[in-house]
Amino acid sequence: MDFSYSQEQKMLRESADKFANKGYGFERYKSTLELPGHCDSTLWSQMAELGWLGLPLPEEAGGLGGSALDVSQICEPLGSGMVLEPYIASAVLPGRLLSLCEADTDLLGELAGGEAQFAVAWAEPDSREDPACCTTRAQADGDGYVLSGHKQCVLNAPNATTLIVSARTSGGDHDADGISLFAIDPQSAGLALRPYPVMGGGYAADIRIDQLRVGADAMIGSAGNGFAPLDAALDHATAAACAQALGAMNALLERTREYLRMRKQFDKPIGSFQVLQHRLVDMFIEVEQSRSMVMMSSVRVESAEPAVRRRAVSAAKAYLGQASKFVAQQAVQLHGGIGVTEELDVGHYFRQLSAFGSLYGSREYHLRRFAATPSE
Amino acid sequence: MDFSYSQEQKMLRESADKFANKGYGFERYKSTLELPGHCDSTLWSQMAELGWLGLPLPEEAGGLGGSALDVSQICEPLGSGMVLEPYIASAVLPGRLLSLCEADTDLLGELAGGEAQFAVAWAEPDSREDPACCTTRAQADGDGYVLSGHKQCVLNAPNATTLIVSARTSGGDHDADGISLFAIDPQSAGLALRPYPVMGGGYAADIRIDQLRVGADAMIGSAGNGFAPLDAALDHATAAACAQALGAMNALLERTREYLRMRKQFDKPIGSFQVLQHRLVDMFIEVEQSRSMVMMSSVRVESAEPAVRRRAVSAAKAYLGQASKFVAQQAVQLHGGIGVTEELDVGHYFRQLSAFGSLYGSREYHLRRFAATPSE
Amino acid sequence: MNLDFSPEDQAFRAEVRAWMRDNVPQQVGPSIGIPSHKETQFAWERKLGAKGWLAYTWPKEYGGPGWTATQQYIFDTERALAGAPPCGPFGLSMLGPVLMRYGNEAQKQRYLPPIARGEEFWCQGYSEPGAGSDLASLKTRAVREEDHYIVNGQKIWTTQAHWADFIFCLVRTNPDGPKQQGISFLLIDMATPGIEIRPITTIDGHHHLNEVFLTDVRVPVENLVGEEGEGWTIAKYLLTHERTSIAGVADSYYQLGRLHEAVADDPVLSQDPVVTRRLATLEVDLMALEYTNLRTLDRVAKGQPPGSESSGLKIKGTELQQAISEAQMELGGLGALPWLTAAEDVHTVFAGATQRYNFLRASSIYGGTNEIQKNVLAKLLQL
Amino acid sequence: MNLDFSPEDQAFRAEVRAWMRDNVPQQVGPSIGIPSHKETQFAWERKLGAKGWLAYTWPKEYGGPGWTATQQYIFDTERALAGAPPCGPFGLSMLGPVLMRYGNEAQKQRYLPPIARGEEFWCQGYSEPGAGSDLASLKTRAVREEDHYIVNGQKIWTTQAHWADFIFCLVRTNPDGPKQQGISFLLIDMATPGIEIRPITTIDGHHHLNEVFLTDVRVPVENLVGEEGEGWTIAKYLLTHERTSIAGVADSYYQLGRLHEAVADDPVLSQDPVVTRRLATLEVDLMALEYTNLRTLDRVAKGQPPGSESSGLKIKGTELQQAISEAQMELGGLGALPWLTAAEDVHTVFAGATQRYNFLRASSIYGGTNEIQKNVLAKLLQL
Repeated sequence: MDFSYSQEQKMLRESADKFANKGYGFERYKSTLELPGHCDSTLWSQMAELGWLGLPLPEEAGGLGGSALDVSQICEPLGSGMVLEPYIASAVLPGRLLSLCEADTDLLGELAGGEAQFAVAWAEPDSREDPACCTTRAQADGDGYVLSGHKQCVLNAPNATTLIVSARTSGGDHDADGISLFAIDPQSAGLALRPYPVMGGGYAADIRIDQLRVGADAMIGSAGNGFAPLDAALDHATAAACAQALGAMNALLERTREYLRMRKQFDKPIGSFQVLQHRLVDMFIEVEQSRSMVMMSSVRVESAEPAVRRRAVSAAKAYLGQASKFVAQQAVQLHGGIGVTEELDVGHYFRQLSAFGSLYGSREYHLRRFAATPSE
Repeated sequence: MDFSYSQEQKMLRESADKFANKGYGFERYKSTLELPGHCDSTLWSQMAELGWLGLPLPEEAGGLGGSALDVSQICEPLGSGMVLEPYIASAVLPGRLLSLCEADTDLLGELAGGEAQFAVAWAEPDSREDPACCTTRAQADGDGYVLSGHKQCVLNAPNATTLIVSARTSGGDHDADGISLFAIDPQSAGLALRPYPVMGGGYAADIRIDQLRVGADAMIGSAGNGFAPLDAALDHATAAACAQALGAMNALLERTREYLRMRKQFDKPIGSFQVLQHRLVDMFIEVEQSRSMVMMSSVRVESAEPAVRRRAVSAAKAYLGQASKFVAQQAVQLHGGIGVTEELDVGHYFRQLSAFGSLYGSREYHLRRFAATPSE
Repeated sequence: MNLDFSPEDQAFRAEVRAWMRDNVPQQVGPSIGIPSHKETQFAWERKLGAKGWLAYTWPKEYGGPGWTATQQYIFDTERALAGAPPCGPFGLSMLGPVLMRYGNEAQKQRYLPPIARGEEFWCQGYSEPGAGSDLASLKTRAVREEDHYIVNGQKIWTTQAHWADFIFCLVRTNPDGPKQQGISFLLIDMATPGIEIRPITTIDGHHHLNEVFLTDVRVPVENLVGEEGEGWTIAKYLLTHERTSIAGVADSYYQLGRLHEAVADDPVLSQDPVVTRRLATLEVDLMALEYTNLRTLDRVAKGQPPGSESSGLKIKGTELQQAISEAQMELGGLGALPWLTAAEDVHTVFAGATQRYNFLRASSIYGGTNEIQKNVLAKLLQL
Repeated sequence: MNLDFSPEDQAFRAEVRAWMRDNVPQQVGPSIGIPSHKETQFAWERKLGAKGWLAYTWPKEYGGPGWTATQQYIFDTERALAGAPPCGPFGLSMLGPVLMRYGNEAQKQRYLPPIARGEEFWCQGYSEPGAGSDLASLKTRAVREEDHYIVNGQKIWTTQAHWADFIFCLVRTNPDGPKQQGISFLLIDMATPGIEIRPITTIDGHHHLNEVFLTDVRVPVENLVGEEGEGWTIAKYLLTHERTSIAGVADSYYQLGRLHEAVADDPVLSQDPVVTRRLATLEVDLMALEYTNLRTLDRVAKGQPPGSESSGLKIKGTELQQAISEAQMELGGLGALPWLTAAEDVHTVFAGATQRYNFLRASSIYGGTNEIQKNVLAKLLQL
């Protein structure tokens, strides 16, 4: 048993810390919110140069073969620096997914090099957060497929050069079997994107797919076997999102601590009031417990045993779903008036953590999945 | 709209206050715990003389025709004085039940006079708190019935001179229709009581009924129509139990407040610590909100509309189920070491409120019932 | 004890309900529960003013309908259940009562009628950057020069200052002595030279709040309310004045009702016992708050001061508003994530939920944080 | 990073697990999680002592097995999962470390071996009626008279004093100066004349606690540990010493596992999504605590001091113990209500739940209330 990080992991973290907290910062965050798609292409190229985009990809495909724990060392600083670039949606999730599908290396190379941006379209209005629920259909048609369906809240879709879409080639609406994955050009006829900004920053789109024709080469992996890699890749993305949320939680803890020490009311620092002291202690404990869950899920998500992976990731997301809300709410409350404005970064962290609660499976979804997955 | 109490109600309360807090008290409570069945016959006679036993009974039957609100004015002081006499189990519940069934006045007279003690056997190990779930069967046999089944946690059964037992004369195990009520001598052959003390005081018994023969005259009310009066009488008992719990909660609030003002640590009263101040404020608010729910349910339980009655009582019990646990836990916590002993009454109130949480339907049961009952 | 409204009050309720049904315009009903555009809000307030119902808590002599406390409560309940926003409280519930008690005849004549008609809009100048929970340490100075006060300083968290014609301000007229003393209550025309407004965007993404900078603002001495140095007394009067609708019960019933409907329409959520239980706990908590509120109303209606039961109304009321909006957001799932979407989407409960959730974080902060409220209660409990 | 125990540690775990399976007697496994009868507890401790595993945190030289921190953790985990009670901590985890660090050679020789064999049982004389959270204000006086101290005073909350052969006491040897000074650490034979024990029954209905009255109790000076006046330092050393099993993770897993089984056996509870969700939240919370605990263990195993992650272990650990027992009681429904029923019933989880629920209210009080723990943490956070 060993909870320490390797030298490489420490270096990754240092580099990401520098990128996020020195190079980025609140001003850059706000200016990025003014850009189309909330995306800053110079930063994306920088991430490619730093090797982060290729980090989750296997070495055979020109990646660095990084572990989920390696990735977490990037994501936590990105969270504490409120970096808006879609690292998880456009690199971690599609990177893991393509790797697990053993997709052709061209796509992976574009991902690692930063030339392409990706989005994975799996959620549907009635899927209730379960990737096995897929009503989008891909009908075999000649040497290709015709897709029809409706995808919801596809993160980064408005910026994507390639969409990866789950669609059913066989089976019933709720079957894990029969789901296939397709790489699709977002400009294709038959695709209608309704883009919108997401609470906390970043863009997503709802997508209507109407009689979209693709060739057989659009399929990633083998027909009907898309669920297993999708489920695993989503778990990787979820673990990474937890690491990112941890970064934001810790930033809020630090800012609130400083504020309690600095801000005076009734002629003394408000941090001298016992109720506020205990509140900060509660926040501190939640951050430490969340850190444990991030470590745990970042390691266990690599398990070859799907049940181990799922329980670990669901436990972490369920825990952080609650802890992050508590920490964010208390950070705002303890900052008082200034906490509910856009002037301070506190309110922006608050919104990002609120969104985190609903992305990659809510607490309720993950509690259900956790309970439904046998432990041994 | 008027939330004030009538002169009669104020007098009832005053008299009960005197009985409970002056005449009774912690010493009497402890000595009653030494008596068989936790029952003090002199106190029971006193309650009869004060007219309390007849209070819930109609005037035609020699009772006082008191309302549920009248009854609550007795129960709240009984709770604050931790009086162990089974007023609800042996007077309110059977009194309302017999009245609603228009049972013969002899039984009611015995109840009002204090000569008889009652117990209502309705819960079963698999009934999950729902009086409509009744697997105890009463088979018609000649001019009588033969009963078989298993009843659980029948409050006051070890002291009872008459048991009122729900048993099914028709219908399936979960049907509201088909339940009948029988008055049974606890000494009858075919009845086996396993008596035990209940957390917080008072006695109950699990009862096995094996081929128990009763005459047709044992039936109370008409065949198959027992559910409606049982459900209504249980709501009356539940509302009364809420009033009693409120008394205990308020007593704990008062004792904790006094303790915070008196007890010193680190050379000052512990009530000067802000965290403990806010905790007491939280307790105070819960007591006030619970008082509102007791008023509300004590009035609405009289509604002729079963849905109104059920929603009101379930809301009150669900609310107090949580509030009483919070108040009791915090009272113990704020008292520190002495709070977890039997030496102070605080710990005994704690146990009584813990038991209250599981009696007359848990919070979970009542939340389900509340949600399942349409509001208009 | 009787929990039902009298037949007269029930008839009154029917009348108000019918009027609301016919008169609340669709675009005013802000299903997201936060103030809408200035124009729609003002049009709605003037409509109420024309009916004589805007200053619904006021006596007839000042342009109110002269309703009983119970009628006021019923009116506000029906307003909320119809999905209409609360009216701006600054003229109505804050300045109005202050002028009626501390204002001179000229001030009453000048300022009260336009408020009641919805023609003049007020904002409140209390908080300052260094004086939040510790309001008494405010620094804005008013120095008398002949028949004017010259006001210099800065106010913050000034809700709708950018909509307002006037601001009522706490200012320091005497810098010596204990800080609660030397504070005065001034009425200031927002058009006076030297007033500058800087918007503050809140975490719901909207502009409700402002900073107000006052530089050599000349205020006629007749705009002083009460005596010089009486400002703290007046401010405290205000804080304890409004108790019968502070809990926001009806607004919470409205929001919970909308959530109930949205859940009932959803084939998955409506079948989930965990969701059913969550809604039930919220509704039960809301009932407890409602009946506690009614106990206070009953006392006020009888001319008694609010009892100790009223102490928790603001704390529990805001906690519940926050919990309901959190449930709306969470049950909305991915559907609640789009940010500041077009108006047509906002009218589904889930689409507006995130903004409501964000907006309502302020509810446990303004008007004295819930922590400050508990400090006050602890004193009442003699700790 | 590697979350798995080493192959050696896994082999060790298998060995302990097998031994526990064969050696935990049915009547010792106190499924209600509170200490059982003196005889069964002592027999169990002596059995462990004979195996050399009782003083499992001690080095070999004092009669312990000389295990690593990780082995100790594994042992305690397997003990708990086998349903066996923790061993009395007073000799083992409190006096033992104190004597090893502050005791002289004669004291070590005399007292440590019988503790390791389970032959002498200790209790702890810290708290006094006026000195609970504020321990330093204790009043029990020890006045030196030639080669004895004469001790007068009263101790309270003395767990299992009625089982103990000895008590280690904080006493005041110097009444002047700051209250933390002048406190000394004395070992007292419970058979000494002048010691009187009065039982205190706790709200679980059992007798664990006592008051201990000391009247002119003569204690040989060689029973002083460390120097006169060093008692406060020693007491603080003890409070910070034990961090790797303070959270009670394994005991909570055991209790939660029993609840899981009971629910699975119940046709109604096992089908109720609200119940399923409640168990899942408890298990997830327990995992967070477990991995936080393992982070501390990892540091200790590497010879580092526990990190900041360890601060919340006691607070969260006790809250979770209480939450699990509350779930046991509530899900038990009416079946959990019988009070102090016969032994044969206690071995179903629901029947013992109410006693456990009551017993565990003390867990957030003893050893420094959770409120005091948070005060300490606030200081660490430099508030």
